[in-house]
Amino acid sequence: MMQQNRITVATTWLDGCSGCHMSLLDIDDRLFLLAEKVDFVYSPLVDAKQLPESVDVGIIEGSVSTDEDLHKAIEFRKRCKFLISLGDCAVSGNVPSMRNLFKLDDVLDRAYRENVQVNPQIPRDGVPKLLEKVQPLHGVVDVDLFVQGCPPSAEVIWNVLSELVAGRTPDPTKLTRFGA
Amino acid sequence: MHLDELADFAAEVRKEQQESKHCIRVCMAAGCQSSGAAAVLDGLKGQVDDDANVHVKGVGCMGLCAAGPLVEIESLEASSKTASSKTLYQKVTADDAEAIVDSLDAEPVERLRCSTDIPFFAWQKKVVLENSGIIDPEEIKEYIAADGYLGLVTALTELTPADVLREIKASGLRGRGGGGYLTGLKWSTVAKMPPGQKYVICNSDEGDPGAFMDRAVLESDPHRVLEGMVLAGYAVGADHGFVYIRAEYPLAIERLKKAIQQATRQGLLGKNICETRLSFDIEIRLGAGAFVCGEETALMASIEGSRGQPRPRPPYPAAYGLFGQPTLINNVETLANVPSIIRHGGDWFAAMGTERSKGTKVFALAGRIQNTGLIEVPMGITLRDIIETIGGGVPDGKTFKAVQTGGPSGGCIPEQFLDLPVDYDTLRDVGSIMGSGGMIVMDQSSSMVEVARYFMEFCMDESCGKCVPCRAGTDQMYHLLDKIVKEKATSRDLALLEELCDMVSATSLCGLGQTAPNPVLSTLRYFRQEYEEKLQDLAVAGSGQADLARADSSASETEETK
Amino acid sequence: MTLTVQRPKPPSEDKRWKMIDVAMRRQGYSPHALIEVLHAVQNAFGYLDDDSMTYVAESLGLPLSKVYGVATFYHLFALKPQGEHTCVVCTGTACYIKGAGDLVDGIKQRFGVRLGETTEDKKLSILSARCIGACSIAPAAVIDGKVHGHLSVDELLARIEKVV
Amino acid sequence: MKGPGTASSVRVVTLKINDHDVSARESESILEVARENGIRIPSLCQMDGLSIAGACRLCMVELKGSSRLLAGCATRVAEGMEVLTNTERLRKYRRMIVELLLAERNHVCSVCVSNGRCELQDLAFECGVDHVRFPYRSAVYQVDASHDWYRVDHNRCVLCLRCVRVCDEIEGAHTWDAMGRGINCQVVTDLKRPWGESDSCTGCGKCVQICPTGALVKHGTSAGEMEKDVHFLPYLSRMRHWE
Repeated sequence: MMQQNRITVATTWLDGCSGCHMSLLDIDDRLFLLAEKVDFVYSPLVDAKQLPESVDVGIIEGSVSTDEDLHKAIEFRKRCKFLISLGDCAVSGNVPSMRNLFKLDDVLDRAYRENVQVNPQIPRDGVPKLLEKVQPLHGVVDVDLFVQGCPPSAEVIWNVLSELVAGRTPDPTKLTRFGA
Repeated sequence: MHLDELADFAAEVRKEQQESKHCIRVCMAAGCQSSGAAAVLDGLKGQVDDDANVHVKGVGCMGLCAAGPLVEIESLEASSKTASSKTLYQKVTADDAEAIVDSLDAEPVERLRCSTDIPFFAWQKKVVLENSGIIDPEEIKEYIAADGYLGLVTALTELTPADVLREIKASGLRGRGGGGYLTGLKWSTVAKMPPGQKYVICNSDEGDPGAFMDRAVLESDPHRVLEGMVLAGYAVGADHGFVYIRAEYPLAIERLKKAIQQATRQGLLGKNICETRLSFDIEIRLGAGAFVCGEETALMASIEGSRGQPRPRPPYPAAYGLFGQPTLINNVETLANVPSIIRHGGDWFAAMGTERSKGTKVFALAGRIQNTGLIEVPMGITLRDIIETIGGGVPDGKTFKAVQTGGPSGGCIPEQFLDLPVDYDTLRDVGSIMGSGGMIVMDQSSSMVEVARYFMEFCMDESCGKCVPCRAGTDQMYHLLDKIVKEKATSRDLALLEELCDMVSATSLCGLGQTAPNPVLSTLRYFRQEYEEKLQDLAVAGSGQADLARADSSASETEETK
Repeated sequence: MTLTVQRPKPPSEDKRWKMIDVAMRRQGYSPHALIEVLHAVQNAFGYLDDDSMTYVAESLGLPLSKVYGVATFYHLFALKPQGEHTCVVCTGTACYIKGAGDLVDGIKQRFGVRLGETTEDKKLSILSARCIGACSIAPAAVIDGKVHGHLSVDELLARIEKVV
Repeated sequence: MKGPGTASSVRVVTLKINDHDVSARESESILEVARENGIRIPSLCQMDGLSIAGACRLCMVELKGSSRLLAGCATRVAEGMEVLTNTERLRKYRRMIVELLLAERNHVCSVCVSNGRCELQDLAFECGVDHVRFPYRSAVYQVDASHDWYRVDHNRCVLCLRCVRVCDEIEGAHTWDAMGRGINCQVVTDLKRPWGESDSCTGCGKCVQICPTGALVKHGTSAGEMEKDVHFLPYLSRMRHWE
């Protein structure tokens, strides 16, 4: 599937709390081991700000809530050979999807008008447009691996990455669960 | 009433009937009533006035609903005291009353005539419907004059319960409610239960959309059903019966009530029937709009005053039924066959039909077919004979596409199988079921995906909500079908739909869920290209747009929709 | 020893409660008669409200939640008052094939109400039936208890307008 | 409960579960016998001490040589039965049932008071549900916090109706019942008035203890804090039904 030794990895966060990325950092000193095997070619955690044309593994945290999220998800799917849905927001919609119980306009009103004392207005310029409904990542693109957890523990993430590095397809279903 | 008393009574009524030379029968079934039969009946009564020679009466369903209101004239031949001639008039209005009455001793009114030589009438074989459209359903004496209750009184005086069972078994009768379970076997299971309180239930919760056979039988010949129930009670050792009937059938309820009163007054129902040791009461219980109550354990829960939710079987009702007692549940048409079987013998019945499906079957023809209405034909007749010959085919020059049988539990049968004989097993082999007998014909203008969605919506609305596969599965299947109809689905959605069909039918608690996928499966089997034509391309991995979010406004508050 | 059962008093002086009492007495106040009794309430009052459900529950010795569960399980029971007139559109298979959907749309356009709704002036309720067994004259509708068959949209609207 | 004098009338049968020979009393269900022998069959609506509902369909099992599945909780064992509890087909169906449940209401584990102590969550893990393929229905459900001690969150209800059964069969209050039908079913107290206003509720809390998810919980608990104890039930059930 991918070369035995070094693999390229791109990560991004959509609508989430970035906790899954923090969990990735929680693998601590094993990051050094990882650095020997993995090139992070694009990620909020690194300087590279251009998603390469082709990447071995894409990791997405967060749900698809805005048109920008949707665009990112599609770009990742196009360019990544193996796409991982990381964490409950990406896998199930989780907390961000709780707004699906309400009409989008009501949500915006609540956030930007009803509870605001100074200059209440709904931001329109320079911010991504919210989608009518929040979706899990696999609601908009095909996903190759699901890693549940809020957030998935560092151990699980380490397991997934080291399996990939070893050229195997990871199976985290016995290591993590929804809400973990 | 003894056997000879019954015979005397019947002879007396027949003599009385022959006193008037002409008998005018006006069909007062739902179809004809909605096209003005009541006014026709009044008009005819007004014209006839007090003429003792002419007897005008309202009767049950004559079958050819498409041509209603129907009026039949039976006149005694001048030459003979018994031979008679019949004339059928179609699309009669109140204004025609005068012409009809004037014509009684002269030539028939040609412009209104409906030939009775057409296959619609000629090809039928009537057992269950033998009195439909002939007798006045509100008069027990008319039923008795037509040999009604003869089977019961004969059984009570000359046969043992075991003899009755033997005849039913010999007849090979199978349940007409849909399942096709052997009636004799069901009866003997209940009969074998230790003596004690047992019940007989007549399932008149005809819920299949597109089926109205039971309604017609109850409205046209209610005593036949009562007689069948008492015979069942005698055979299995039950002394109490319930008719569970849909509240949507007010006329049938009224007629049943009247029939129960009359039969009780005549000593044919109640304590010590015909002065024998048999006592049998019948109570009516109304449904309240829940299709699932056609399922027997749900039906019993409903009679007990509870939510009509099924329970796991076994234990079967035969062992543990209504109020925990052994219970026999049969459908209206099944019970309506019983008096004829006892009167003529099981072998007589078994001589009709096919090897494994005996007797006749009543079908309701509806949809895109010329002769909509009610027919009774021998089992084994081909679908083509029913649809093209008897039913007159598809009207307006359109072409036949499929016939739906078995309602929400059945399937759509395409043209290529029209020459198959109609019986329980062949229909199952082609992915449908006999069901209770509704046949809805569809022409090219019907989209089969939409038909599948229609039935799935039905099942979703009628799911009782108890078991997960049916409650949540039908909801998901409906929305997947809706997505396909709206051309927003991909091949992945179709695959998911098929997986759900498999799971829901394998794991649901009762027949409703187990058969809910059938309309989808059968349309997929024969009209798969119609599904595939509506699918969106599975775009490059990247814009699959599976659309996994759904706003479900319908799901919020139940009582708001009430 | 005789047990005298204290039956609850009807919620109001309304004479229609007598009919409900008769229905319950006829069934010997058996809890199994719940559905029959709810039919009687609906026939008398047109719908079931909290007062009537409480009265029935107490009279038959049933838990309130059981009565509520039954009342909401069956489609024929209404928990809200219906309009002065009702039009039940049959949505059975035969009617569906022959255009019941068009009838529903036509009503929506003309009266602004969908299935299950009542017009604002409380004049007209539109209901649906799963099948009224009048398939041979599809599409059919029942207006104030009278069945009409072979309906076109215009015909149905004209018939409704006649009664409303 | 039968006394010791009737022991001789108990009939014992032998059968195979997953090719292991086991013996059982004839009155036992497949699920009971499997558990006695340490064979786990997933289930949700079944609970020792309550009547059988047969509603969740997770405990469906296969019989060798038959394509028809049987609910383990509602099917009695029989001599010579060959039961299979963990075939590929069963695993596939169980997974779908759990997916359907997760899509039906709004189960957001991470912010649930029962997170980590939830039977639905455990089932998802056990059945390998790593994501839900069905669209989430996202229907709006109410939270009723009017009771002095307890709270009901319909977003997390799986309609196992254990609460309805325990309230009726053990407590005898019958405060709970189910309303509506199909996908619109919901558990209700009395005439669907706020729980806190219920005259029939005794406040015993049995419903809360046996609720498998975070639908029925104690006030004052937040994410992951709600611990439940169902162990009282078989004992209570035995004591109440002692003849």
